[in-house]
Amino acid sequence: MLNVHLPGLDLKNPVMPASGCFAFGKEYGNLYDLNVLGAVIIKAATLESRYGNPTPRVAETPAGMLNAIGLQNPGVDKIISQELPRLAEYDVPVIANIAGSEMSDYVQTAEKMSKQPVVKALELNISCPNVKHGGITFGTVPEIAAELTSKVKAVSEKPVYVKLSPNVTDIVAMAKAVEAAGADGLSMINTLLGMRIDLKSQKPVLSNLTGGLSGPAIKPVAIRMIYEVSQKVSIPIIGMGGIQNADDVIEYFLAGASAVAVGTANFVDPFVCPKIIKELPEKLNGMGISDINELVGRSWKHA
Amino acid sequence: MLNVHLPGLDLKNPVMPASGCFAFGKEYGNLYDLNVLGAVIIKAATLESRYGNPTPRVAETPAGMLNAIGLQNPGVDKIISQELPRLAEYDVPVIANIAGSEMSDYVQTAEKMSKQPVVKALELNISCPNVKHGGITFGTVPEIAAELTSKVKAVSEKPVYVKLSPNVTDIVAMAKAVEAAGADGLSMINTLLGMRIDLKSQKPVLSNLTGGLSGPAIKPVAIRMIYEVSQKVSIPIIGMGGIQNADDVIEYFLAGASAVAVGTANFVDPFVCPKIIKELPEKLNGMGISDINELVGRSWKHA
Amino acid sequence: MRQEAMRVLAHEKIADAIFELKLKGGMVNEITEPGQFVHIRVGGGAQTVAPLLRRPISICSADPSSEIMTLIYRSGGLGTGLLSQAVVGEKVDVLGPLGHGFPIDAVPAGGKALVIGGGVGVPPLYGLSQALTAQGVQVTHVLGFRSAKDVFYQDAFEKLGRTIVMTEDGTCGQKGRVTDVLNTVDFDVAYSCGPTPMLKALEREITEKPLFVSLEQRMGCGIGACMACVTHTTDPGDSKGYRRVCCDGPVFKAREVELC
Amino acid sequence: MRQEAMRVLAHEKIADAIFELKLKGGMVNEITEPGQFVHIRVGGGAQTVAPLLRRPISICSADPSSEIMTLIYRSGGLGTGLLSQAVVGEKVDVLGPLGHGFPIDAVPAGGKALVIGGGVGVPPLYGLSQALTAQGVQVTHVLGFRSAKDVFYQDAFEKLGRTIVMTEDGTCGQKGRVTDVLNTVDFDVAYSCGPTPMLKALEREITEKPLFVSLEQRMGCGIGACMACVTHTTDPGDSKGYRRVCCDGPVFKAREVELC
Ligand SMILES: Cc1cc2nc3c(=O)[nH]c(=O)nc-3n(C[C@H](O)[C@H](O)[C@H](O)COP(=O)(O)OP(=O)(O)OC[C@H]3O[C@@H](n4cnc5c(N)ncnc54)[C@H](O)[C@@H]3O)c2cc1C
Ligand SMILES: Cc1cc2nc3c(=O)[nH]c(=O)nc-3n(C[C@H](O)[C@H](O)[C@H](O)COP(=O)(O)OP(=O)(O)OC[C@H]3O[C@@H](n4cnc5c(N)ncnc54)[C@H](O)[C@@H]3O)c2cc1C
Ligand SMILES: Cc1cc2nc3c(=O)[nH]c(=O)nc-3n(C[C@H](O)[C@H](O)[C@H](O)COP(=O)(O)O)c2cc1C
Ligand SMILES: Cc1cc2nc3c(=O)[nH]c(=O)nc-3n(C[C@H](O)[C@H](O)[C@H](O)COP(=O)(O)O)c2cc1C
Ligand code: FES
Ligand code: FES
Repeated sequence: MLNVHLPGLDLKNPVMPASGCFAFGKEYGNLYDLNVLGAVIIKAATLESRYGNPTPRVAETPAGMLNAIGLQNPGVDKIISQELPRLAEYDVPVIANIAGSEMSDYVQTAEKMSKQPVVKALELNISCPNVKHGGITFGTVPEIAAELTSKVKAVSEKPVYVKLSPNVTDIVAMAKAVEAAGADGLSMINTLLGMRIDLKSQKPVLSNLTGGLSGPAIKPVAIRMIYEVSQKVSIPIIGMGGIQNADDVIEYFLAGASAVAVGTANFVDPFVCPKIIKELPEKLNGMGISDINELVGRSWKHA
Repeated sequence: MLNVHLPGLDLKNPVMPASGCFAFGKEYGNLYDLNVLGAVIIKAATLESRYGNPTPRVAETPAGMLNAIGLQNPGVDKIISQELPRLAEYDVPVIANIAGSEMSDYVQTAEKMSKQPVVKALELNISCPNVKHGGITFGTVPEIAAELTSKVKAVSEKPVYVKLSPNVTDIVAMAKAVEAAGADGLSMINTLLGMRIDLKSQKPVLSNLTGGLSGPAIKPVAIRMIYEVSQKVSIPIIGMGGIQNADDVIEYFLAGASAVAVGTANFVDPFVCPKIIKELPEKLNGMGISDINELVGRSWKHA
Repeated sequence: MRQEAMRVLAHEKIADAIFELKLKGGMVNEITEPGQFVHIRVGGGAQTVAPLLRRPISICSADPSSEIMTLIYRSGGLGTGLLSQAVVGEKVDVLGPLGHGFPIDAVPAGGKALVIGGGVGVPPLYGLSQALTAQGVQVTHVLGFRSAKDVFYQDAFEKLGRTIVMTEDGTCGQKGRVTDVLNTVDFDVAYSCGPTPMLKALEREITEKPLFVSLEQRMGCGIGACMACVTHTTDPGDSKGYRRVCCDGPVFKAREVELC
Repeated sequence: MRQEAMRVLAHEKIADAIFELKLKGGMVNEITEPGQFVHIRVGGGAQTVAPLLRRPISICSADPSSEIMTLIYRSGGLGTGLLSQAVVGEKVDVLGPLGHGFPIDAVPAGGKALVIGGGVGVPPLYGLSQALTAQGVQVTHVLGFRSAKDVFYQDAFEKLGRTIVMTEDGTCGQKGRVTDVLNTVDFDVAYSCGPTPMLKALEREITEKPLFVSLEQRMGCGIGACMACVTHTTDPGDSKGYRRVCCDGPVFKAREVELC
């Protein structure tokens, strides 16, 4: 009922933690058995280790949060040697999120990651708003996103999902550009660029000034973009943005997503992923649905 | 302490209801004396009367709402003959929001409106996401926005504020384009494009499918854009998006706004505008501020 | 119209997911017609952002002498779910009374009224029937529900006049729909509130005598300013071409506006 | 570590905007060290979206036999403001115990500890002092507050050992800062929790003897996964170069990490 098949990914269910909100699974793995998850999307890997931005790195907003972690990670080699072996003990596909400042960073990181047996797909993060060079520009210019996609595709042994930024005028153009360049799937959406100013200090709360807005606040934007893009591309979409419960998952499927990722909600409720996975069959039964794949794009297919 | 002077606008305080959330002031005028307001931004006027979109036209979202009213209005002539005389009885400047499908609609509507003595400024709505032709495209292509701005400027007897859409990759480019074309000020932001899908009908809740997201959810996006734009233009900004209380107003000023508009919050609390205006002096005193204009852009001026 | 922090005097579940809420406050003195509604902010507090919008709920009945009004609502979504947790003594943020209700003087002196309700459309009809009977009008009620577990206020309506309860599954009263029994009732004026398909059927069936219908529509402001709640007039010559459910309605003459 | 709906046993205002909250639940049995903290979801309910994030609050003291823990917090912003409205009997969504606390065995047998707190940094020091005195350690407390109205738990600390209260305006205890009296106290190990400037001053002053400091940092997950709460290590040769306040801390050896 919950099985989903996407390029490179045979998922027992379509629910996975979103990149950056689950590190490399160790902490949540102490709380519950990760085998219940459809997949795990690990924190962005860069070629070299990164400390990220100075703190404060997070701020709360109405129904959302801002983050400017800045892609802190130990670098691709350490992730491969220190983090992946632990994940390999689970029967859960790993999706490796890849980031960089230069095209060559992305390409080298992708090449290394894609060789790891536990890594079943790459998620190309062309949309992180919190790195100063590269990053965001890759995600806002269709031609550059396409070029990066084809370069990564050329070296990757695994399917490549491109994670789109919502901070663009025309999300469909971005999606079509990376599809044409060979992307096997899309992840939508990364965070919206936002800011909060502290009234006492009279300065932005985040030391990075701006941050990425996530959480329930952005769900309507994500749903709209997935609705638009899913009608114009033929590759599957992993949907994300503000998912908190099984109803939200169903809304994403109706919009056109074929799987979902849960980010911020893990911080609110560390058991949210297993809870959603448990709730889903009951919800689907209530709707008279025997296979969740039937829901994909229903909001426009029967329009 | 609260007086603010902007092109065409001598405001006793910087708080005004946002366009489309206050109609032409009649309903709220039954609840309180509109003379307490800094100004009134009236509902979008188009050349001809418009019924707008089919219902449902609104949907609730986490910390926000979607609307797809579709610029319902009786047309500029009727607004002038039936609505403005009532507003002229107040000692409150009126800002007339102007929309259209073609450039010529905008120009003719703007010309008529700008001749009305009670209208002290125009707000050019190049950003309404709910009209099928025109509207949104004007607001996403800098060259078109600039062309429209200069055409309207050429006929307008009053200062022209251009209301920007947040649904763009580069808000600074939009702002600079309309500034160069002669805009006297900016209004930021209009709504983010969003969607909500109803789980029962499995269709978008709004009959127009997508709608404009407003309310507290979008405040971080608005603050970020005003922070960015205010550093790059020398015309004033009327800030809006999710303002609910005096603290929010101060946050907008710190970001770079010189006045603010309150939209959705009027529906939540019909007395919100007078409440904010009453709260502001106390808040400013608490901050040791004797003139609210001192706060404009402080978050980046002293960075 | 005012915004008031009204006190919860009583709050009780009276049917499956149906709650009866009694609120006390000066606003009750401003109610002029049965069928008006209030707009409730759930969760309260200046910081509430979810649910953000107010919820429209009809006034079921009101007693100015004690300043108490009764609301009956179905708890389903986010707002009504939270509202159902309000405890006695708590304050609820209410905007009202709003809109135009049922014209009770449409019935000739000594005349007969037919009151037709469906589901959570039933509540405002109780206050209507109270007002009609107080004027000496003889009222017959036809109330439709899905099933026995959904039925409420049957006794209360019976005290006011003949009351025919219909359920879709026949578990209470007669099996069938409200429209099935209309021809058994003699009346001068009909009033109705309930789901749109029911109102549509009534507009088709009751064409010889006056019929008033109360509409539901998604609302923003609730006071006429946002244009969220409009519906087309049926008369193409109408100067405005539309009505706002919140302030021109929610009660309209049958066939005056398109049922939404 | 577990997530538990803990019951409010008592909730009291004990100083200006300062609340003492007693919670009951099995989680209390998992607390291993004074100085650990819990992460509280305010407002509760699956639908809560504001405040969205949990709030970290130190465990002030805990009694496994009765399964009761005490928290003391300042009500200021959205989350703590709502929390302050929780009534006895209500359930609160708590994640914990989290992090590493103060190492009480750092004090030699029969030794002397100096415990230095500032403002809402004081609460975890109470549980610390209880644990130290239970081991036979002689504890001196130096507690700094802004003004008399902000002082809490003075009597409770006095029962455990010598207690010097400092206020900035001199309205209670001595006028001045905690650092003003450090040289009057004899100790083997110092422990501290309070505002960053205070901790920085202590790290400058207490260099000869062991000092442990508890840090505050804005948090996302509270369990080590989101990297919101990191701070640099001072040792440039450290293999990671950073520590997470939520799980590597919040208590660190003085000068091990940069104070944020
Ligand atoms: C004039 C009027 C009178 C009403 N009187 C009653 C009554 O007496 N008793 C009763 O049980 N219900 C009544 N309703 C319907 C009631 O307003 C909705 O059931 C309620 O708003 C749903 O809110 P929720 O929090 O449960 O749902 P949610 O799903 O959380 O609501 C989301 C949004 O949709 C709106 N919405 C959802 N359903 C409806 C609806 N049917 N009509 C209008 N808006 C809706 C909500 O107001 C909210 O803005 C009335 C509606 C109107 C317009
Ligand atoms: C390990 C640890 C232990 C703490 N123990 C206590 C305690 O025992 N008693 C007490 O009164 N306070 C304690 N604090 C501080 C407490 O977490 C904040 O005062 C609280 O989160 C503020 O929430 P709010 O809803 O009042 O403010 P809001 O302004 O609504 O908070 C907005 C966001 O900023 C965060 N935030 C604001 N101030 C702080 C802060 N000082 N530290 C961390 N995050 C902050 C909030 O958690 C929230 O995510 C502790 C903090 C940490 C990190
Ligand atoms: C703290 C935090 C860190 C994140 N780090 C990454 C990252 O490393 N790579 C990435 O592609 N997305 C990252 N994201 C974005 C999320 O994966 C996700 O796209 C976004 O938060 C929207 O989902 P949500 O609303 O469920 O959180 C991060 C988000 C948060 C909140
Ligand atoms: C119901 C509704 C109708 C609106 N109509 C208009 C309009 O006619 N013209 C316009 O420029 N903006 C319109 N807006 C946008 C608001 O003026 C404002 O820019 C936006 O809602 C953000 O502010 P808020 O979050 O305070 O509502 C409308 C918004 C809403 C919610
Ligand atoms: S709800 Fe706003 S006009 Fe009716
Ligand atoms: S709060 Fe998430 S790592 Fe510390």
